[in-house]
Amino acid sequence: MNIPYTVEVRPDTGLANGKLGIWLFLASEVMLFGALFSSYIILRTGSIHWPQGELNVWLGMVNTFILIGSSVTMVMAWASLKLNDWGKHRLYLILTFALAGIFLVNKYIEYADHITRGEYPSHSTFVAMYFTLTGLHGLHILGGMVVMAYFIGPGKKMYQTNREQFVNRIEYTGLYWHFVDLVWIFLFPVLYLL
Amino acid sequence: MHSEADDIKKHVRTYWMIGGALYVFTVITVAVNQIHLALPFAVTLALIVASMKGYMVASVFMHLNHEKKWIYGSLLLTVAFFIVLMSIPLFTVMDSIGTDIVQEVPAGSAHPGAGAPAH
Amino acid sequence: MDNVATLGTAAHEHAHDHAHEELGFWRKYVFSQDHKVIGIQYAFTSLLFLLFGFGLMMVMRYQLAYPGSPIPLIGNWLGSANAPGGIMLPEFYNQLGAMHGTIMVFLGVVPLAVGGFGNFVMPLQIGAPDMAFPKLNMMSYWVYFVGGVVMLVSFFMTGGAAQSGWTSYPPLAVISPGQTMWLIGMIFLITSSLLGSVNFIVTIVQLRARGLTWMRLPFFVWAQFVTSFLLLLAFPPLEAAGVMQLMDRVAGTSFFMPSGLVVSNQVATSLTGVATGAVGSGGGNPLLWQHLFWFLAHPEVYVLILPAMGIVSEVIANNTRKPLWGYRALVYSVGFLGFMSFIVWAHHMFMTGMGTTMSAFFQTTTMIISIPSVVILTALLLSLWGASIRFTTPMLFALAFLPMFGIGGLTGLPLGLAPSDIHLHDTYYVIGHFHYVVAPGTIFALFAGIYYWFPKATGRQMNELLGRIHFWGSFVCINLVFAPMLIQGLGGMNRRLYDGGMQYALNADLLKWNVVIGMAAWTLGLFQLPFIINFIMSIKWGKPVDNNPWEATTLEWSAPSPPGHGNFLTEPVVYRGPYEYSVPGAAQDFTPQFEPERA
Amino acid sequence: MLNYLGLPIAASEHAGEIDHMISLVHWLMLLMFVGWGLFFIYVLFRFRKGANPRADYVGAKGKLSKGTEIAIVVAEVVLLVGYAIPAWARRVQQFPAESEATVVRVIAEQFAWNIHYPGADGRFGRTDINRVSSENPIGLDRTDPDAKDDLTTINQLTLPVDRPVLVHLSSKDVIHSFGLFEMRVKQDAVPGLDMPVWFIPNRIGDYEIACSQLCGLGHYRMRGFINVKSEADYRAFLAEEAKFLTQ
Ligand code: HEA
Ligand code: HEA
Ligand code: CUA
Ligand SMILES: [Cu+2]
Repeated sequence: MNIPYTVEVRPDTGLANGKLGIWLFLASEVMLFGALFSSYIILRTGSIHWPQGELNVWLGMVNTFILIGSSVTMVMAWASLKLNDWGKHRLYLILTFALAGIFLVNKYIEYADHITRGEYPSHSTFVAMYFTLTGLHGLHILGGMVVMAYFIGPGKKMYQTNREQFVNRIEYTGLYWHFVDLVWIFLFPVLYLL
Repeated sequence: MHSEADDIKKHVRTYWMIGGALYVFTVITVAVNQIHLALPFAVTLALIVASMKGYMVASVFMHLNHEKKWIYGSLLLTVAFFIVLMSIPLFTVMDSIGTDIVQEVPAGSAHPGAGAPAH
Repeated sequence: MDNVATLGTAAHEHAHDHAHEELGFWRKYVFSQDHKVIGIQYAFTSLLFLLFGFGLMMVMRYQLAYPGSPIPLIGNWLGSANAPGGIMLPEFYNQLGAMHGTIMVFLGVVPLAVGGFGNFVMPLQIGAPDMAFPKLNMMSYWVYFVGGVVMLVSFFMTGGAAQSGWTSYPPLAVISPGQTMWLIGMIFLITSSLLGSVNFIVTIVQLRARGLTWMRLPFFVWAQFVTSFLLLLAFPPLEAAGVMQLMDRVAGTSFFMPSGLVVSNQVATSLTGVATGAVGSGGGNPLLWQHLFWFLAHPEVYVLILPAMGIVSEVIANNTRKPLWGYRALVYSVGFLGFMSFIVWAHHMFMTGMGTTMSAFFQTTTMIISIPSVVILTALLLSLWGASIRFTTPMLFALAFLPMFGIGGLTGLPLGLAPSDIHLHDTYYVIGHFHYVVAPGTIFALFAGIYYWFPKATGRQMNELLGRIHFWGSFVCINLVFAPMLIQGLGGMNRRLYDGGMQYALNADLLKWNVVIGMAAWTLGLFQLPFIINFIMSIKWGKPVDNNPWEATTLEWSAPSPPGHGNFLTEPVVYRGPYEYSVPGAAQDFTPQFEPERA
Repeated sequence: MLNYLGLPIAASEHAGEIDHMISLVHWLMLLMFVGWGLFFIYVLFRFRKGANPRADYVGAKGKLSKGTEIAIVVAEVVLLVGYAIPAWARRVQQFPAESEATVVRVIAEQFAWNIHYPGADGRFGRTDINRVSSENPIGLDRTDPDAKDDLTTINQLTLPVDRPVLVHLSSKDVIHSFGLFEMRVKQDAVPGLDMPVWFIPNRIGDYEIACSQLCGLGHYRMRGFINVKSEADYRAFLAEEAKFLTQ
């Protein structure tokens, strides 16, 4: 059976199902990270001493560059599809995937550094917040990578069978990916700089 | 259809430019951070810059500058409740009749608030 | 009117050209993607959980009625860690309490009202072939299932299930056994609800049939729509809080643990991370949890009631044989109710040390939110005026809902005013208040829904006589359970007391009610037997019915009973509002939404 | 007019106003319930199928519902502005001066109420969590000069009648709630915070402290006692307790 409006848009809303779905999902994500930011504020203002400059700003900055870069490649992966350039699309999508991987490697180096210094989450509320926020964000990166891996690998067949839906799916992946980037844009100053 | 391809081509240029702008803004925040400003000022500045970056990502990469009304509607609702959510810290501490008890520091830890070493 | 012509070009490929794609047993009944099967899966699972949660409560009520005496029948099975010699320990009582609350709310009522009824009825009512994302729908069910299993398994872990109340306030929750499983289970349940709510909203916005404009939506769909937004936006903060409490427990952080705690005369740099031996830093804020918890849990209580109101409206319209009074007012009221429910949460926290400004704010919003409820109830009552009321079993339950919700809602008012809440907070008055809304309120509405839509799901009708016995027995007993609680609360009896308040001289005169409540609760249990028998027997032996046994007007009744894969035989088109009963000049006393306009 | 609700006796000065409010709200509730209820029963009877075989498409007319809804709004506003908000403000803003009040600290723990009196000098001695032990549950530092004359009791809060009481409430471990039903007082004891609570007991007698927040397996038995005594008896009590100190 076919569900209407999976590919084409519904005339009165101007939307395909997936588009609205992904945005609603992102709305709930806003509230998820919002609650953590809110907790961050309250714990920080309530603390007697809040460490500053504990984290490696340069590593954080490099990771910011990487994520922003991956956002650009992601949107290009979609735009290339729109321009019917399959080769470029593959290139950009794989690039995005690779950048995400590098981000996680960096994150791993950072984590390992903290652990060897004995800075477990129990070390201080700041470190706890750091691990929780970046950990949750990292999981989102990982989730995004799984989805991209799918579209690089087994999912790519759909381009032949149902081109439009494939393009839509890449667009939704992109929306998710930009959101993950957007979260990092706030995490970076909040954790590394302030 | 032809116009869509043209549109996209135009957009592609914007995407690269926005990417560049995001890099520049990142460098600016980090640079500003190196000259240690007073905390309230630094926070304001960092949040303003981050919001601008966020705005660029959302409006251009996520196409929020031209979306359908259902998506705007949902996001508007989210923003409203997000604001409520962000006011929780205010609600928790601003109007409490309780006062913090500053505890004697237990042996072996530096600050009760944060930064106590593990052992 | 508006878009009848322009819409739905794609809704063309419908139903029955798929009869040949036969699915195997597993794909058809277990890992099904059909919203009807998923809805029934949800309904069965949640009914079992409801029964289980009620079972826990019947055991608890025995302990409260006869503190310290061995529990009959099952006492010896509970294990010596819980009930040595069949006599319940306080730890176990607290486990039962916390799990009763959790199971009833998160595993019973919400999955039944939203997962069950929402899934089964809503797509049919809007004329959709299925939910917008069938795979996601299947996933929500299975994630819910896993969450439920985690909760159940927690009873068998060392230390038992969670025992800090369904509210799980830290520091207690962080240092008590059982909580880790609770948190993991909750994360599953929340995830399931989030997936479900995305699906619901998209389905309602996108898959409405041709001609089904917003103001022609059955009220039930509106209720589900608002409910989904509540779930979507209120649950994530609790998920975040759950993750943080989990961190406090397993990674030794101190998000909710203040500095300088002393437990059993042991200074604790950290009480957390007992499992890992990690040491926390202190500096956390226990009230932060309460804010995040109630930020969800207040909207959650409207998640419990709105679908119930939706069901009641459908049943009332059908059995009064006339349109609902003030349909628009109803719609605006649920919308407003949903919106306001995000800004009243701290009325659960008046006693946590709130100043004037904040308490004034939350008292005011709480009073404001009571108004749309009054409007809804009034509209439903006025719908009865001029009716031709058929007292069918679903109608009996729906009618009983009105005064029962009335008592529950009205007792919310003294709780919402902070000074009177000083006396009533955390007493049985609160227990009485919310049970009146959720038990004879929501549960009755759910019963109404089961009797009402059973023919659609099975093609057979439930037995009326057994239904009536079930109704009258339940109605009398449930009032005998909850009305005394209001008396106990006013008299000053606290909730969550293992011995039912025996310690306190103040409660001496109130203890007799514990016995009354106990008796009533077990009798209430007995009166569920006719229902269970009726339910199971009718699946096979109920009276067979056709598409529209209730002579109803909404779209689900145009589909076969039970509807096949893809739901409708022909593309449903809607020509009018949802409750066109007794239209002057019409031949019958109902004019369905799907009946074409006569030229 | 109050007794119909079965409230416990009122033993503090502000109890009357709280009871008055509870009573008012319940009258409003009763009125609404009876009003709607009568209408409900009447309608069920009059419009049953047997009596009215054909329903009326239009149904109820008239503005009565709007009128009642407005009346309810007005009643709620009156309750809110006239009673609830000011009454709450008196509870949490107008604390008595420490000099005029009986000041005590109440420190909750699983599952007992520790009471700490400042003694004759009116000053609380220093406490230190590292000193906490079963003999010294609040960790009082007796070497502190202020602590010399401090009195501590467990589960026994003795107070003079007709004088404001100011309680500094705190908790050692988890959240408890300091519930004095006869005083119409309830306040959560949150670890890490010092919560001020005040009331004026105006009735000599023995009452109970009920822990009103789930605090663990012993929550149900976390009961304390308040003994409200005449001024003279209160002094005698203090003197009696002080004797134990010198021993
Ligand atoms: C479905 C669930 C549900 C619903 C709908 C409500 C509705 C309301 N609740 Fe309730 N509440 C709970 C579930 C619910 N509540 C739960 C679970 C708790 C306790 C949690 C815990 O601590 O464990 C709680 C606790 C609770 C508290 C905290 C008490 C305390 O801990 O001290 C407060 C305080 O303001 C409150 C207020 C209200 C108010 C003002 C409404 C209003 O929305 C009610 C408005 C309705 C009306 C005013 C009725 C109008 C009807 C009529 C007039 C018709 C009469 C009809 C006939 C006679 C036919 N509730
Ligand atoms: C939706 C929520 C819900 C529901 C429906 C109920 C239903 C009931 N509750 Fe519960 N309760 C809570 C939510 C709920 N409760 C919560 C949140 C708490 C607070 C916990 C805490 O302190 O942390 C609580 C606490 C609570 C207490 C206080 C315990 C204490 O403070 O120590 C009591 C005391 O009597 C109680 C009793 C009952 C009773 C007798 C019912 C009865 O009404 C039950 C009636 C049930 C049925 C009628 C179900 C019948 C189902 C079937 C018959 C299924 C049939 C199955 C098939 C056909 C397959 N509940
Ligand atoms: Cu202390 Cu309950
Ligand atoms: Cu509430």
